[in-house]
Amino acid sequence: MTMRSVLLALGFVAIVVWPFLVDNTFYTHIGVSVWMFTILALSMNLMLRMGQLSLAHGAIMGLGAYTAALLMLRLDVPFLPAFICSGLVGALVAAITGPVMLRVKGVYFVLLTFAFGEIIVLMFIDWVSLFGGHNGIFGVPRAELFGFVLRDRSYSYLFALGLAALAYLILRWIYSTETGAVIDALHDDEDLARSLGVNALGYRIGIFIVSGFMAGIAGGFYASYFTFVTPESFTFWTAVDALVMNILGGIALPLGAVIGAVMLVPLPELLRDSQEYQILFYGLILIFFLKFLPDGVVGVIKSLSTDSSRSLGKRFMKILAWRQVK
Amino acid sequence: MRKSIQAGVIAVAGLAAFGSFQASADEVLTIGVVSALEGPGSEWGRGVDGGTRIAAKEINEAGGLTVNGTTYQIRVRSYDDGYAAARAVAAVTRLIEQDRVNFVLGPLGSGAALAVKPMYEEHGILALVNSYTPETLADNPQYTYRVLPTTAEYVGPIVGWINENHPDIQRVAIISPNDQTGWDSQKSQVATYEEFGYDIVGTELFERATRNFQPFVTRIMAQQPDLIELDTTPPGTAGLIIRQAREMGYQGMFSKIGGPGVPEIVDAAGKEFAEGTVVYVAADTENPKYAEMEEAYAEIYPPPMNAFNVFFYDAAHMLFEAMQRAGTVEDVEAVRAELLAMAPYEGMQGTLVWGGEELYGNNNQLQTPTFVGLIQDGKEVIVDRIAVE
Amino acid sequence: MSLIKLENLCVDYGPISAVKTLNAEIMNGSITCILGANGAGKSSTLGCLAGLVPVSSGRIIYDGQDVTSHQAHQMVSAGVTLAPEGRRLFPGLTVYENLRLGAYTGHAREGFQEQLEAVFGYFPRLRERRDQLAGSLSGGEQQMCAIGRALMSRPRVLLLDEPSLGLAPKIIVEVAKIIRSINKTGITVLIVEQNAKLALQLSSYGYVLETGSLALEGPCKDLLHDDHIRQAYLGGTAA
Amino acid sequence: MLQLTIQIAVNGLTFGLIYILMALGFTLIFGIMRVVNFAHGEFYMVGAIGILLLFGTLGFNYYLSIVFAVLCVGLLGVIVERVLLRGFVGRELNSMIMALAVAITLQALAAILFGPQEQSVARPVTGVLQVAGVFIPRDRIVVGVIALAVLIAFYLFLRYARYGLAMRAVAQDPAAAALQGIRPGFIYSLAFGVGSLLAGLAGALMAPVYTISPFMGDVPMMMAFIVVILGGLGSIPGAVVGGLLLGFVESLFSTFFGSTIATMIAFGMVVLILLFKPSGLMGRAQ
Repeated sequence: MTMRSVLLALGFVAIVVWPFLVDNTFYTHIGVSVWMFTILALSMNLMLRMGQLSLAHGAIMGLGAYTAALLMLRLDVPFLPAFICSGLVGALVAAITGPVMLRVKGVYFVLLTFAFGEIIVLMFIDWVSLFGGHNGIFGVPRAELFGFVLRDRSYSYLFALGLAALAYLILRWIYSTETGAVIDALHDDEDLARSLGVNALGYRIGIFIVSGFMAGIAGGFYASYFTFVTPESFTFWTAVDALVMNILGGIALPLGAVIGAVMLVPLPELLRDSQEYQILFYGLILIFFLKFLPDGVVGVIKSLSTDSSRSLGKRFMKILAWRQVK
Repeated sequence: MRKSIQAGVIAVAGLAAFGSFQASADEVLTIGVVSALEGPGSEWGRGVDGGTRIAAKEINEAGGLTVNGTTYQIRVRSYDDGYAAARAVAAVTRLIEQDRVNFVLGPLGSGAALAVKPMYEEHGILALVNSYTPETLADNPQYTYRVLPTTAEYVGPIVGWINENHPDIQRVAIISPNDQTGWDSQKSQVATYEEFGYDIVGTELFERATRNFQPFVTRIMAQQPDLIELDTTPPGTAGLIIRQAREMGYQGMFSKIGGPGVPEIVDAAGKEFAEGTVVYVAADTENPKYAEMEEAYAEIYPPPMNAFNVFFYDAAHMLFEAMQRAGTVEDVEAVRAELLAMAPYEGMQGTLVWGGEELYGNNNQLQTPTFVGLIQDGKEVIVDRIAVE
Repeated sequence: MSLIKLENLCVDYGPISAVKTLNAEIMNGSITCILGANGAGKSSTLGCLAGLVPVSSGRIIYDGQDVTSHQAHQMVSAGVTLAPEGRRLFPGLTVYENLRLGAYTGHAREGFQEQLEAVFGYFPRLRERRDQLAGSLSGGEQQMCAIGRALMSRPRVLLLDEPSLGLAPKIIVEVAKIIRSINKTGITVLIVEQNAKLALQLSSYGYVLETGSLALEGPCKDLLHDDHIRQAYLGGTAA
Repeated sequence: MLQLTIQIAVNGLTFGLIYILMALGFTLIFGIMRVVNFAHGEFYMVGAIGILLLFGTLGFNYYLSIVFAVLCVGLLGVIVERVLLRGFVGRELNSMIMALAVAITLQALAAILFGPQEQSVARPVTGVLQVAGVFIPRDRIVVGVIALAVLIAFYLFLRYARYGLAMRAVAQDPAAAALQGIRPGFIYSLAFGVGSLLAGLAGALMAPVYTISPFMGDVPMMMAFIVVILGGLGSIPGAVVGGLLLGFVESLFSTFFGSTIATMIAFGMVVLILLFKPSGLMGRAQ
């Protein structure tokens, strides 16, 4: 066992047990928010990895949240199926809109998803009988796993941590497969990827569906944890937050999304004492990071360890190798 | 060089994390404020904080709050909720868990109030909130009280005044912002105007960010109203609507029964156009106490002071007095009992009582005197004072 | 007398090196050509001279001065102008506007009208098409416009990247004739071509690049009769 | 009915001109730098605050205040471009977020310095022009005339001026532009400066017509966004066509159906355009 793996194991244990040692549910609440946003940030990482920034992810998370809330509250569906449905709705939206929207690229895709997301939020607001308007939906039941209600925040924390870890592992797995190599190639040079016979759109839709599922799950968690759902939590600013997490942490690795969430989510709490200056500080900190750490924290770590395994050439070789194996 | 800067940033961020959490000292009574202190909505949100802090400061400067022989310095912990529900939850969690407060003023905004109401009820936190939705007082809350009047409280007296003094008016159009506040308050407006026998010829909702009302006004004027009711439209925006309607040739009357802000209306509409508008007046600015408050406010936030400060100033004083009467700053039940028993209470501008039974099914609403105002020569003139029963 | 001297010029794109320790000299008032297959490093060399491609190591000496780190606008001001591969006209601007942009730098602006007449003299067709969008011109006309635009900067050195690419044989002859007459006015010409026969006939001295390295150099008369050149570049392709 | 139609058309034209001012700067910056300038609305706001300060508080002449405020906004734009955005040319994502960060910071700064509430300045021009039953407030006529004059000047600048030509060249092909001796860095600064100057002008013109607050830039920013997508990102004629189109659509639909429906229609048009002709009504396919 190396030093590194001992440290990693210790770090993991610390992350799991600290809410039970520190008797302050406020910290636990921040921890829950961190892992919830980690899921969204990871789902955004999938999109960014293939070079498609979606500003609709806040709205997709919202669809997940409203799905879980409505199923549990209006149809008395138990938590687990409702929770899974929130992910499925996210995936479904991606599956339906993906074939049309993913034909659009670059800035145009950003703007398209922006408009699409805003239309969904307008729908939450204006379809009052279903979505409850600006007030949203209150009194959503808490998560209940196999008869055990997660009333205590520490358990919600573990649940969120588990989901985030799962999402992280799924991303790691996807990136290590052929799909990962292909979406990297699509990002770098679509013409080349296509000339190798890659069905670009098919891969894009697939990734979008997975990403939509994860955003929906984040929403499902939101609904049961906060026990309410309001439209203002799911505007494009939520997608922007997820994006900023990725940029701060670094897009190159899924770990970047996690680091970004860990950095960004507690930031408003750290700045709370500065009262009316907190938004200003938030903006300045953002500018500072973008200016001096343009590749995020992961970029710094990478430049320190001088490991450039993701060089352009190597990735093309990787994809070529996959083709030949087939 | 670059790398050492980067390392430095991370270290500083880490230090900041530890520095900001501090324990409180002895003999200090901490109460919480959750409100919109920044961004849109903060012009009202700061009223919750300002009023509370002015009241606390007065007591502190007079030597502190003596409860059952112990003298406390009052410390107000104010957190911004950015007018958003999820952030209000974080702020209230912090007040309860971190600052261990038993009493909270705020939040502002319907979504935020509804989001934190279950937390107040569950943890037994006595909360004096600022929100327009009647849902706030639904389900008979035990710890949640509303300390400022909403449209539902004062629309009746003011429409009654219009009915008496402007008998020629028949057709009324009502304009409200398109959000929960606007929807809820428009409902009470419609009900009240109909009760007095008016024809409602149009009800309109607009997005809060709208500044261009020409198309909107064109449409309303096609209905030929005698009176345009501006409801809870923010005052500056209300002024814009008045001006744009007058410029498009509207000859009828305006009323704005909802929220304070005559100077902003006059600024945006222009003196001639604003003339004769009937307004709800939240605070009597002629009151000498009001000028004192404005001075105190200027030390906390840049002026102008919003009239909401007055309600939270009174509410905070009521709360502190209730603690003295109950002889405890810990026992929320005792303080709550005293708070309810205190009314009728002589507030800054008249008698305050608990009420609201017929609207909400409980008496968790603090009723305040209603002032009917008229804009004359660019100034607000109080033409009628209607005390609570 | 040499006007431009390349000393151990290297160009790298990340891990790939496009030009390896190239040494070359361009005589004042000459027409010099660089030959080579696709990807041999010809365009990168021209790009360096034009200040568009950063030099990884080595030096560029122009008129006795080190211009290795000069940027594109500085090279244009110094009198080195490139007519790039694929013309790179501004398709949404008119022919006149394209030519006007050619005379963007300080010294070229002063004699604008005079130079415009000179360009219209070389290419009468451009005068007819003066107010037409550059994107709507035929291939030959576009090439003329590109050369004309480069001339508008009143260069001492004209760099031409694949001027014959995609043109009909008849037009190629016409363009070649004009290049020669431009050279006669005292402008040094450096030409990069895949059409080796054309280049060798036009130039007095040639360099042959293969995968970034100098393979051969010499007077064009000699190169035309070199066996290797005949096989590799002139063999099947009779231009 | 005819009267109403004319009124709607006149309203549409007056909104359209302001939208065009906003959208032109936005599209210019995108066309040249490939930066989606999320801070564009904040430049509008700064222009309006300039009027609040110079004309409202200090009491300078209104037209002089416009000139001064607008030049300051242009300068601010140049500084923002030089210091914060220069490094991100070609990195669309990072530059977009940097622009967002600038927007957040400017908004917060304005709220701290001038308070979050809506404020008004006196109108330099008052009264209404009434022609055949159609009402046109005089201040809007002034706004319209100034906007139109600036648009024409801007057109002439782009069409005939040396730097205008250089801007168009950089937008079409930055590398080829560099080969003509154009310094792209200088053009970036110029484009960002001119773009923010136009936004600042829109803000300065609308300051006395509407109210002034730190958050006033959000809606015009959104409108610029919509206009630019309708017309085609980076397309100057597109900004003009898109601006007029949006002005008329908004005027028409909010007169008959209300502003929420008008907003939804605008977003709907954006989605349709992006799906079926992403290069916009006037844009070239890329």
